[in-house]
Amino acid sequence: MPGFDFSNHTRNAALHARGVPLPKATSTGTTIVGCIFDGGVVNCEKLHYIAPQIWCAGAGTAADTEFTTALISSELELHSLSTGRKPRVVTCMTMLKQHLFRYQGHIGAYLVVAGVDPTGVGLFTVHAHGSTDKLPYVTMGSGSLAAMSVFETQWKSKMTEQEAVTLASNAIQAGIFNDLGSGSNVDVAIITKDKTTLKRGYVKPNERSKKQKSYVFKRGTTAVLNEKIITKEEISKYVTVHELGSGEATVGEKMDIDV
Amino acid sequence: MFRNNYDNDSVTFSPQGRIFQVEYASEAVKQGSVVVGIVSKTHAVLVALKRNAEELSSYQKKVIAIDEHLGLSLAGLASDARVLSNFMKQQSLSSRLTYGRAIPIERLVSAIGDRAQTNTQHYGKRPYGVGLLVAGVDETGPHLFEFQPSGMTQEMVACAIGARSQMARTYLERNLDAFASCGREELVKHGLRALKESLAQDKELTVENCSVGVVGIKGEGMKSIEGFKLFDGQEVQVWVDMVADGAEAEGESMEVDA
Amino acid sequence: MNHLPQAWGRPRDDVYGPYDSSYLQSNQSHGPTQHTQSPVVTGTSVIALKFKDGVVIAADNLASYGSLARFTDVKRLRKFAGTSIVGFGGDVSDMQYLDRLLNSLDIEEAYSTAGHTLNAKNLHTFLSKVLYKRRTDFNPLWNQVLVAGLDDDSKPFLASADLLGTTFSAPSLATGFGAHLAQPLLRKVAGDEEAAAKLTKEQAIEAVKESMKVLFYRDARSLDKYSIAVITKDGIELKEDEKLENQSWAFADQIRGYGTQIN
Amino acid sequence: MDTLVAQYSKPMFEKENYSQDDQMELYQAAPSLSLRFAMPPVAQPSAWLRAATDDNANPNCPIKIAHGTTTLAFRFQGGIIVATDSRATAGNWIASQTVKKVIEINNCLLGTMAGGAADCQYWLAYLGMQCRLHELRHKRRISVAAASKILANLVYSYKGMGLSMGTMCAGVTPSEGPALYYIDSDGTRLAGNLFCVGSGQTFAYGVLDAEYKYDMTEEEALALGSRSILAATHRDAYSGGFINLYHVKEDGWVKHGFSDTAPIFWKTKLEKGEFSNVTSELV
Amino acid sequence: MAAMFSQNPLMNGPNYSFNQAPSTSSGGNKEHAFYPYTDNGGSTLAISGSDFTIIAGDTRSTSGYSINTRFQPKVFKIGGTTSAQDDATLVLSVVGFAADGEALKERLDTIVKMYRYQHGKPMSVKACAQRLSTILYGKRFFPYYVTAILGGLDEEGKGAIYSYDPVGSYEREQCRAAGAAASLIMPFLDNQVNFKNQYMPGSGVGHELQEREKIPLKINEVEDLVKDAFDSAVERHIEVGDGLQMFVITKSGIEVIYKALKKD
Repeated sequence: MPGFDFSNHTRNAALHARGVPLPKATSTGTTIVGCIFDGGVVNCEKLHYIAPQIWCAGAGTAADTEFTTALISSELELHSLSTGRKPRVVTCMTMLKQHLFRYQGHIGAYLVVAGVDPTGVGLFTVHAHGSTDKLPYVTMGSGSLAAMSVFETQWKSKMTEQEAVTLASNAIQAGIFNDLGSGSNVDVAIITKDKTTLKRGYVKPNERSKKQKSYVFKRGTTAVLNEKIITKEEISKYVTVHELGSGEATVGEKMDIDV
Repeated sequence: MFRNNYDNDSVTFSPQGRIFQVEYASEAVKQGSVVVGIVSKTHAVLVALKRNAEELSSYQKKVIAIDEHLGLSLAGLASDARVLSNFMKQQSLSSRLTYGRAIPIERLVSAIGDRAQTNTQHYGKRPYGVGLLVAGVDETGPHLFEFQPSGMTQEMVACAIGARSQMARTYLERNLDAFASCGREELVKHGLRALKESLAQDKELTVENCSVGVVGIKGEGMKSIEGFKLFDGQEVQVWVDMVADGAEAEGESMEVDA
Repeated sequence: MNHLPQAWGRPRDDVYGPYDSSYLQSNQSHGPTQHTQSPVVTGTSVIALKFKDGVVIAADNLASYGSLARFTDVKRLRKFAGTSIVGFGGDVSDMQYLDRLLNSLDIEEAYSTAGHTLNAKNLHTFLSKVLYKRRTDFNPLWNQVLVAGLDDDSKPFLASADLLGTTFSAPSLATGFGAHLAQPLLRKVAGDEEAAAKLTKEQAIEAVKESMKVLFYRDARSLDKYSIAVITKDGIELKEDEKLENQSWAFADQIRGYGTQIN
Repeated sequence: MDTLVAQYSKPMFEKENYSQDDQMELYQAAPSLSLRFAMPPVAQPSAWLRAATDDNANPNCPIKIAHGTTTLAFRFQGGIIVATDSRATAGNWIASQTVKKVIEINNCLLGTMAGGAADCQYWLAYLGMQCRLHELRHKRRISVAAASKILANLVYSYKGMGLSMGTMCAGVTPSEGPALYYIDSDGTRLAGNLFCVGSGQTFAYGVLDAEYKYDMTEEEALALGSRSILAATHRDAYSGGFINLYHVKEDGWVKHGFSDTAPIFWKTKLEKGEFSNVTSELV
Repeated sequence: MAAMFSQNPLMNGPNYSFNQAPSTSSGGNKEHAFYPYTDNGGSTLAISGSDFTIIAGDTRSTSGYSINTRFQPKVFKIGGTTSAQDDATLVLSVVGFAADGEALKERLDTIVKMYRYQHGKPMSVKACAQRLSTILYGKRFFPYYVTAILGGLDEEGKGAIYSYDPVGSYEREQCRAAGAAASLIMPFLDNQVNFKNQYMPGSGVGHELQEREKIPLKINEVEDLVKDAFDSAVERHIEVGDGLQMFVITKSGIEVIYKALKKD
């Protein structure tokens, strides 16, 4: 694995000791939850792909969750290819905790790992320091307490898929409305042994209201000191210009998304 | 010129058990122009006769609003009344600040009573030379209190203090039974009539010389009160007209009809 | 005063001494202190919910000494004048001091004039003034209190005041851990005043009991013995020895370990 | 014995509420003249205050006090020119671009504001009051020397408590002629021909010292004041907004506008060819 | 994590210059006192017009990542004769530490009431503004942790707004945003109320281009502007939301408008 570059560490530590504030990384104030139902598991919010049947919800330092899950996803894929078996959720969980433990919490990834593998359904939480937990319903992030209160009052064993999705979505909404770090929409991943379904914007309780006024400025409102026009012909001296069809929007990566 | 040896200060009793300084202070109240207060089940009103020191001067201030739910009228030394009313304002604000509550009328009146009493028991102090009628509403409804320089305070159904107030009191005593069930307008009219009784022969009630203060409740609880409002000048025209000599006869005949 | 351009007008270290940020991150005591600068024996959450005729309020009966469940029969709901309930979270000694203060206030009120009572709103105003004055004197009473009762118009009243003198009011309130765990549940039942005005007493009690259960599941400083009070126009029903019922530990036997363990 | 009795005969919870006197003090309609300030009840109030308000030592300090920045004043044959910028900053936040940093103490005396905006506003208003009292007591205008000394003595008595102000008092009196004093919260009080005060002072001095002559005409003097402030607003991030320009004469001061720096800057650049480092050419 | 949201991102600008690095004291016996402040979040906003003033505030009260309540007013009528403040003419908004705000509001209210009692007339905004300044400065060494805005109509009937720093420096302004989202709203107001950076298209070339004429906004335009400002602030600041209270002060009195904001 490509390691971290620590060359600025001593300098930064010295600066910090003199009181210079260190730059802050973007952290995701978040509510993430997972919940097992009969035959599968539901996972909500900030979802990262690990394997087709294993997904991670991440809270904490945004970049850390992103890179950690990508790294483990890749390693798990290699592991799966070398063993010739489908990846196991426990394997994913173990790799994550071992990775995170090595960095003693400096990688600020707080994860909910959920998936289905040939041994059955797996649902874990992994903390940044490397500890893990296993429960039929779990929550993480700044809204975890709000979400947990919903699970603690409404969870029951042997739920149907729909019941589990509704419950998880209610738990997320408790986070959205009661925790300031969480907000906007509910995303859901439903993992069964046959299929993983992603529902982005499963519930959208917080649509932005329409503006009262129009803020269109007349052309020429902004003062201009100087003007220089670069024509398409000129710019093609330096780069290749492709015309895009005007009607079609640019197509990005495609995902399996149910709406 | 000394009337006796026992009135040099307010801490010495006379052999008869009197404190002359306090009694003299009560005389100061009787020098003030008359003020009348009446209370019904829903309202308390204060009616005052204002004097002007001379033709060229303005009229006195006889009725003072203290807080939303209470006000007072005074007879006697106006400057002493101002000290007391400032203290009352302070107390009522303090109650609102500490408890978010309009101060109960009785509590406020006993506070000034206590204050006045200390003046009668400390050497070198002078009793307040003013009598007050305090009208207000609180949780327990409308109230009228009388305050005297001695520190005496008592709740009244109707009261009149000041110069020639005996006539007003006689009127009030005669009509005592009517007050409890009176509406706002009726009560003001009774007050003005009582005031009229006390007028000197050549005087009339005019918009210049009378002030009216009204406070009352509209329904249950402290939220729905009719706050203490002072009426002066043109605002009292209607009432003054109603109790004017000519109108009164008509009014009474109407009453007979009904 | 510093005259260097980049720090112009700011205090100079050689006059004022070095900048000492420790003043900013306190609420934890180090070294000798004069007053209650941090709580010692503490009570955890108090939760309360308005309904159409009144307020339900509850708190468990535990006083903790750090992580030690020290006293298991401490009543943290207190009646005032037979019309209001004050629920105390935070330091227990300060709670008892406030209790004595309220006693004296109650007696004073009862002595001076009959017919005048302090309702819950008046009581809350009073308590918040005391708490704010104490914080201004840097001698805080280490509590967050909920005051439940009726206001001037005999409508349900519920408000909070804390050691800094911060006050606020809502259809449902919870102190301490309850603000995180119970409040989401209570807000679901009564998100705004309109919703609270439609709740029946039974629904409100049910919601509060359910929240107490969740707090017992998830708050390490909580207990399954609690007090609950219902305040309405007709008075206060205060029960001080309630026990949590119908706890669900159904999933417990399914769990094996915390990671790879199976059976 | 008496103290013992007093101690136990006092109502037990008396101290939980403000006393009648305290309440009077807090809620009186007219502010008290007694200069009583609430202090944090800690051993070192100034250190405590600094912890909460020093936005330079701690950019995350909770209470950000508005600070004012470049001000200048100079004497010349025709009186005194007073000029300031108009920016107030709270930390890195520009709290206002329209601050009036020339404080009109009375119709012949001006004060300037640099440092804590509130400190300057309050104490210069207080000085205005003292000046008026002087007039009433002595039936003549106070000298600038005396006025500035009142202020200097006053702030000196608060030394070490955290006041922050650098101010100039400018006025013309028959006895003194044009008089200019610099006073700061350390207690310094200096008479002089020319002062620049604030974070942009160095930039203003640069222009002012280079061009200053006592025998300038009024027009030249006004232009120099304005140009010096312009230089400071251009190079000091904590200065900017508008140029506030005053001319103090024996019969009182005259205001010469509150003008936006942006057009003045471009005018100066384009018409006089100054600021040639700034270019609008696209590369 | 919490620190990131507790301050205006824009206010934590670059501070890496070496000679600015502050020294921090270490060691020694320190008196660790109790910290008497907290920040309850929220934002306020005021705009004045030719014959009206609007002061608005959101109604969320926060502590850390929790919402204390979704309805706590930050804007108050001041100095009426009744407890309901029916006849008030002044409006004060406070944002920052709510308990200090409450104390400040009550103090000013009482003072204005006393003024009315003593002088028999309501206090003018100008007088009240100066008095508020001295109140705040009275706590110069132990400040009220609040940003206050005072509004009303001046002697000529024009809208008047006075904005304050925590220790009482003040200024009359056209518009002002304060509190958590001040740095988000204020630039918007500069552009939309004072027409900063707006020029009249075609009025000239280069430096000849004329600035857009500053026409006072109409009352309904300002109401819309306030709502849009808060809707946007809610999108980008977690401590702002739930409800919007708008006090519209005209010569016929003070109208209070309540509008919902997002609750997430």
